[in-house]
Amino acid sequence: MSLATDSSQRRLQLGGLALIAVVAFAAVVTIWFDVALERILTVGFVNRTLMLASPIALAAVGGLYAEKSGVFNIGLEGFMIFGAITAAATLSLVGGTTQLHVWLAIVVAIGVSLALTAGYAVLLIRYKADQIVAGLAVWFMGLGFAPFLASLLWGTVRSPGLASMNRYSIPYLAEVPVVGPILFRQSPLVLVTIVLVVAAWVVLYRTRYGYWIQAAGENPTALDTAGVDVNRVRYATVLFSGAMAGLGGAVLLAHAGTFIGTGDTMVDGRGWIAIVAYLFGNYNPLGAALAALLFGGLEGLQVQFQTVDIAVSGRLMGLLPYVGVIVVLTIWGKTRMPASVGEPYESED
Amino acid sequence: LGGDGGNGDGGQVAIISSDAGFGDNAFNDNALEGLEEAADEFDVEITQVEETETAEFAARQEDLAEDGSYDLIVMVGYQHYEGLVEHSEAYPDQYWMLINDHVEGADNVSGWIEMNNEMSFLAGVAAGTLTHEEIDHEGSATEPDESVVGFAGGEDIDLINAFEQSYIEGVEWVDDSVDVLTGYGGSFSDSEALNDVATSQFDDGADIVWHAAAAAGAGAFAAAEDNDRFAMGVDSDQSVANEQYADVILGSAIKALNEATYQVTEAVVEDDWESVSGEQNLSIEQEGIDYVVGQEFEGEMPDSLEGNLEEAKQAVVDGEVELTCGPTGC
Amino acid sequence: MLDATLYERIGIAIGSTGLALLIGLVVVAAAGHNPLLFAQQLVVGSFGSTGAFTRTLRFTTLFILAGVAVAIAFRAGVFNIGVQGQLIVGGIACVLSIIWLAPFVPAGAVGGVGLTLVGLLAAVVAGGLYAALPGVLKAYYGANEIITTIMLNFIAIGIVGWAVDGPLRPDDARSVRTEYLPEGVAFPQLVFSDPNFSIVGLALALAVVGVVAVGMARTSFGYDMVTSGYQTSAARFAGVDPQRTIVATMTLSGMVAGLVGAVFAIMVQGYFIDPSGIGTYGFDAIAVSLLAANNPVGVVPASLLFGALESSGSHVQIHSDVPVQLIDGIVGVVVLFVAAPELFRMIAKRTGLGGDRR
Amino acid sequence: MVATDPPADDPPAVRLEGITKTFGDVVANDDVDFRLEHGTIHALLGENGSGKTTLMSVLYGLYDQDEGTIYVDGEPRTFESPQDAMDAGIGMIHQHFQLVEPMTVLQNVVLGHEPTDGGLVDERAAREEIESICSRYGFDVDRHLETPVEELDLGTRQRVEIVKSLYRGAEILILDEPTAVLTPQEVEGLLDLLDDLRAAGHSLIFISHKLDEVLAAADRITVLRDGEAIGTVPAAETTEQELAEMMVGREVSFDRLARTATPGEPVLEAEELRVTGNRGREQVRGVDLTVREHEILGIAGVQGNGQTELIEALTGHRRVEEGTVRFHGDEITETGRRWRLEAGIAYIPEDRHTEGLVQAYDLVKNALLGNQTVPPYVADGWIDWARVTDHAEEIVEEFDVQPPNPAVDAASLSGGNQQKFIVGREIGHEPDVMLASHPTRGVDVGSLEFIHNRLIELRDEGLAVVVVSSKLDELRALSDRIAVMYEGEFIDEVAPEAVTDAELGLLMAGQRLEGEPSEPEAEATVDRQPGGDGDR
Ligand SMILES: Nc1ncnc2c1ncn2[C@@H]1O[C@H](COP(=O)(O)OP(=O)(O)OP(=O)(O)O)[C@@H](O)[C@H]1O
Ligand SMILES: Nc1ncnc2c1ncn2[C@@H]1O[C@H](COP(=O)(O)OP(=O)(O)OP(=O)(O)O)[C@@H](O)[C@H]1O
Ligand SMILES: [Mg+2]
Ligand SMILES: [Mg+2]
Repeated sequence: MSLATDSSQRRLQLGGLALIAVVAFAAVVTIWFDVALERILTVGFVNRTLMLASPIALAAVGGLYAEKSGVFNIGLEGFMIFGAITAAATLSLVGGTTQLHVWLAIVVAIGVSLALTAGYAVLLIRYKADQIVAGLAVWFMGLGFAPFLASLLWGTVRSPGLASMNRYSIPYLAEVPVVGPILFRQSPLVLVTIVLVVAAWVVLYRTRYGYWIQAAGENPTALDTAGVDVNRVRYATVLFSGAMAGLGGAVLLAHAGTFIGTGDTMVDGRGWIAIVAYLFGNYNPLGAALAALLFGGLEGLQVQFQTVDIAVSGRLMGLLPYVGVIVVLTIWGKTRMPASVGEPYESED
Repeated sequence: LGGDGGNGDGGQVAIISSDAGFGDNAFNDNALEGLEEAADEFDVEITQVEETETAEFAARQEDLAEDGSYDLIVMVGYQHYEGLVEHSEAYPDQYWMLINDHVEGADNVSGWIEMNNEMSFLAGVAAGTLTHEEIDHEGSATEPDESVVGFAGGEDIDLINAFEQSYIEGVEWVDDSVDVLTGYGGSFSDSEALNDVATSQFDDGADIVWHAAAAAGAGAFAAAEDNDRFAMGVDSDQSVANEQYADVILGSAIKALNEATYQVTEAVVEDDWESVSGEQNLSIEQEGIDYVVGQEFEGEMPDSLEGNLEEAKQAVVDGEVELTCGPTGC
Repeated sequence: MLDATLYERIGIAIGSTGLALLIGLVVVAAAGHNPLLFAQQLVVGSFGSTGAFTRTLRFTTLFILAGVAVAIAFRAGVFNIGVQGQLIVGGIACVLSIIWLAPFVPAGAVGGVGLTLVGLLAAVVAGGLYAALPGVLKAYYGANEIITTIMLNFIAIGIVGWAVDGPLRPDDARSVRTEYLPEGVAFPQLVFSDPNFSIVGLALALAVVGVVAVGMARTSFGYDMVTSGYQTSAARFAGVDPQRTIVATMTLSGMVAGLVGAVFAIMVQGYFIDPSGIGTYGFDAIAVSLLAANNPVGVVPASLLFGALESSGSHVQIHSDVPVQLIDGIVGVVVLFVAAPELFRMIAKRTGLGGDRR
Repeated sequence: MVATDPPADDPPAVRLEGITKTFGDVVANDDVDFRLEHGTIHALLGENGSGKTTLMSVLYGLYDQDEGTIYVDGEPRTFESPQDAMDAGIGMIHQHFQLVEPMTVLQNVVLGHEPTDGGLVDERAAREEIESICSRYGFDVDRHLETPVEELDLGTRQRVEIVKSLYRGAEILILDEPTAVLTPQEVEGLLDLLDDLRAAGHSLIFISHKLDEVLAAADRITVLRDGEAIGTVPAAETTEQELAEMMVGREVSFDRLARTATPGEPVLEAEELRVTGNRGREQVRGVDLTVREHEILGIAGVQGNGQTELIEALTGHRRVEEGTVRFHGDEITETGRRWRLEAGIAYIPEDRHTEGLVQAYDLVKNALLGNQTVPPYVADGWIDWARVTDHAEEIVEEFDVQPPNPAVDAASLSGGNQQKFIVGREIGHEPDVMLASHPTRGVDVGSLEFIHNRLIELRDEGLAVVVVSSKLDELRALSDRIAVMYEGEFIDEVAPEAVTDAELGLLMAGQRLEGEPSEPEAEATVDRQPGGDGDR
């Protein structure tokens, strides 16, 4: 069995190479500026990279499922915003301060995202809404309704400080150098992300549902004549994508502990990066997660550079990920989209 | 949003936010707080206008002035300056209060320049002092042997660069061997980004991180809590507004914006505009800038802090300390 | 979204706007406020006084231009989400070219008009070039333009923001801005006297609508472009170079977007500021264009609607307790409904409205 | 009608009774009766649009019939979906393969019926099952189980489709035009396979337009015309001529129009042309070609052997890698489509749906397609819509396009009418050369004759005409010369009168005719499959 096609394999390797390139870049810079490498590639850097990558990876895995099945969910950014505001609103309304409350808020965020996505999915699949336009609409709605709700709840577009997710720490193991703090003193949400990414890979490439998803996006008629309801598969993946994006937003909130609704909100473009991440990862969940890690790493690296006083203008450095996205798309632009993305499917009778 | 505070018998006051918007737990909220106190006291009705597009500031000023029902219009942030130059002249009978700048020759404007540089300097002095001290509070602790502190800014812009520079000068005034790590999250709203900046600095040995990132500053507090270190607040006593982080907020460098807005409202209500007309300063000298100890740390601070702060303030007042940067830029 | 007749489109536009507003009012009521009062404030805030009216027209002018920029691209099947970035680049180019040239031009009316024209031209060129980049990347490298244009928005805001706060900020500037445009660089006040709006700006926008509408319907270039949008393979068959058309389309779209920046700088602002503080005209224009079914003429009424909504925001803030962000949310709902014409066909069928349709 | 009540003791595998299916105004099937006996091969014949696919889709549960009943093994059945039909042991291999290209053969075969083990797909079980099916019928598909379908040639893909049906337990197999895309050799292999399946007790329905195949393979033949079942005959008791007349409903003449002039000056020439296909593979490998005035050059070949790329290189749609193209003696290799269009190189595209017409435009707007720079419709970039409208009306009238209303959208025309409109428009360019790709694909006989006559008229008016077609009878009817293309080369050129269909078929499969010196081309071996659909 091919775990994915050749090109996807190559993509995975590329992702790995890119990560190595980042590390190498860091090494070169440190030598250039005469900073000890260990001041840059710290355990904390790895941890933060994981934290930064998690919401992106979650949304990316959701988005790639939808697109694999033939529906381009360009509303990821919007659903992330809805996820974040829902989690914040839940925490605020139940007035919870414990970890259990944080988990509850995440679950509620997933639930609400599912409900919202259900409506969205009906528009896309049943009423054949233009996927790009509807996705943008979700973003607009997120940018409007999230701060609106915040204002209703808290009088301003920003929430007060809320409970946030703490790291778990496993005694003794956490003391092991390097690996300890990364694996055993970590946000449980990072772990959840890793588990979900791997599970998503297994489901997509090793289970019948995964076969159906791929077939729905490539040749829906083939799937239909094989006796599987194409639109049911698509409903499932779109719902999943909304839930994952909502979860991504909730994770962001749970780590931050405050909802902020000014400007592009606290989600701040992560949903867009998620789309790029799965394109770069060639629709492979592992690849997408690697790409998310790459973006997280780039951002983390830029912070490290500031800390050790290798500073160009922060504002310009902050643009690196965006430039990176364009470069990536230009070089690997001809990502092979599933053949039937964007086409509503109507079985013949 | 209208209708906060009193019922309006005492008059009406409008406030236009800075581009950070209300709810920043800092600048805007601080100004609003003074207004709300005055509103309660003098039966004034407040109208909040949140405007996050600087391009629309002038239009908002005009909308309010045109409306004609406001005894005072308060504007938060120097980005309002350009519009106000025009409108203070176009609406000579309207009283205006500008926070962060003043308009030359306009009697109807009460322009408050807050010495952000002095405030940042005090934050630096406090950080520079405390990094040498042993502080241990609910799991968080400093490392007195290592002397590293951090500065986490929001957007990397001229205004915040002035905060950074003055802070560094404050730290170095105490001890120029202290290392100051600096970084920017790139946004006043992305608290995760600021969290990363602060965490990176804690990783690199910082005991205390002071932030100048408005709403995103919460990320620095969260980082302090996660890393068992400390942070310091900005503009107002943030250990009050961010109660959940009170256990890591050693203190805050503050400017008495609330007092300023209170005072100007009072002057309007009492028909005493002259007392606030023209350029006003929120400075150490005028006791508009200070450093306050965090709620949970009252009485726990070493004496050196108080001593150094007093000395530093005196030095500023006496002109012994000359800061490189002005209040809004270098 | 393209396959609907004109009447159907108009019906859908009215239907989605109406339904979205209705939903907005329900939300207002659910939040415990008076929806009728809110509706009244929307109207008063946009048309209730001369000030409100010119404010509405100011937004309308900007939306028309930005909406046309979007419509050009969408009609040709290219998703230019980068109008915001292009207008920023156009705006700064306009301001810089005027400021740089001002010393060499005699002061006074003639010089002012000349500089204004130079500024408009610079904006058109800069906006066009900035849009051509994602066009080239799409046409020749297959890079998805939705993503690249969004990224280029962030980049434009970042770089121009950095420049305005740094190298371009004059020493005496109290806030983050460039130098002021010289006296005389402005659109004349012919009808209204509003420092931020001139009927000339609106006329310019309408002229652009006319040119684009005629160009699309009556020229072979327009035919090529629109045909590419409907069916690339057929356009290719008919001798149209699809790649070059993509680049041309993006460039044209960006040129109009650049014009938005110039009008903003000259008519509204008088200088240039940190672009993160400029309204999101480029994004709202997507909604405008979609509501107009990407028809340049339809952009005009759609812009009036969006201009009115935007304009009423400040009035709503001052006179109502309803958080103003609701308006942005309603705009999102409008777009969502516009995306799903089938929904309205269904509603029309169910309710027996709209008669028989294909 | 042959259909009689089935004997109670031996019900047929399938019996259709009174099937009627309409699409709007089109009656695709009109009260059709049909029976398939166990262990037999039953062919369905009929012109384009006579309702064959529709009837089979009803049987396969893709369409709901308006009226009529389906019996399987004597039991009345209703099929809501293909799943129901599959459960009843019916499998269908479509005209367009229903395969998921990037997925492997194994994944395609088991799709929808995956054996699972602990939630995961049990590949081992699947593989064993497929291998046992393959060995039972002598398929070679199991050699490719891990290969993505997109890397397979069309013949193998078809076998994958058959295995897929068998894997799903199909006893009754429907094959819709299975031979349309195969080389003659592959056709032979397929027919053998069908024999084996029949021998193993399967019952098969086999749709084809090729009378010889039908006669060779089928036990019984049913002919449809205009949605009605005209009759069923045993294959052993009929002839091609009889079948053709049943299909068309009148006598069929294979007469050619007499030519009125002899070939003149060369108009379009190509020399040592090399062209790359969409996926970077060289599809045209050194072709020399000359077409003269008063001449029709036919190009024969199995789909995917470079005909598409060759024509696109001549029209200016595709870049020429090497070699030259000359028009009236001047080199035009580097000119683009627009230049050649204006110079008088007209083109009837292979795909009328996506290339020849903008489906969402009305006929007026479609009349401008390709004329965007041509006076008098366009002057200085300005379109004169009045003239374009006149032009559209002319085409509609002259070419008898139905409905005769230029304001209707192209999408609402039937395939034949779309084609007539395109032919009319392209002729309207008053070209010097007409390149026609599959000019009558999917076109009904009436339109077909009309288009053929127009092409011959064009030739007689002095045009140089190139016709690419996979229909041998069409090529024989039109061409003055037939060039056979195989693996990107012209391997032979023959006179239409001088060869038989069988000989042409051999040529198309890459075999040279006896007595001819064969070029020493090591790689062009016979058992090599042609390169799939060409844009790999
Ligand atoms: N989905 C559909 N909607 C409307 N009309 C249809 C549809 N499918 C088929 N038709 C019409 O029904 C008739 C029969 O079509 P069908 O595809 O069954 O013909 P066919 O005999 O298979 O032709 P071919 O030889 O071209 O495959 C045609 O007139 C066709 O136009
Ligand atoms: N899904 C459909 N919905 C509506 N009408 C259809 C559909 N499919 C086919 N038709 C109509 O049926 C008629 C013929 O369709 P069909 O697909 O059989 O064309 P054709 O003549 O076989 O041409 P081609 O071989 O190019 O497909 C046309 O009028 C077409 O508009
Ligand atoms: Mg058929
Ligand atoms: Mg057909």
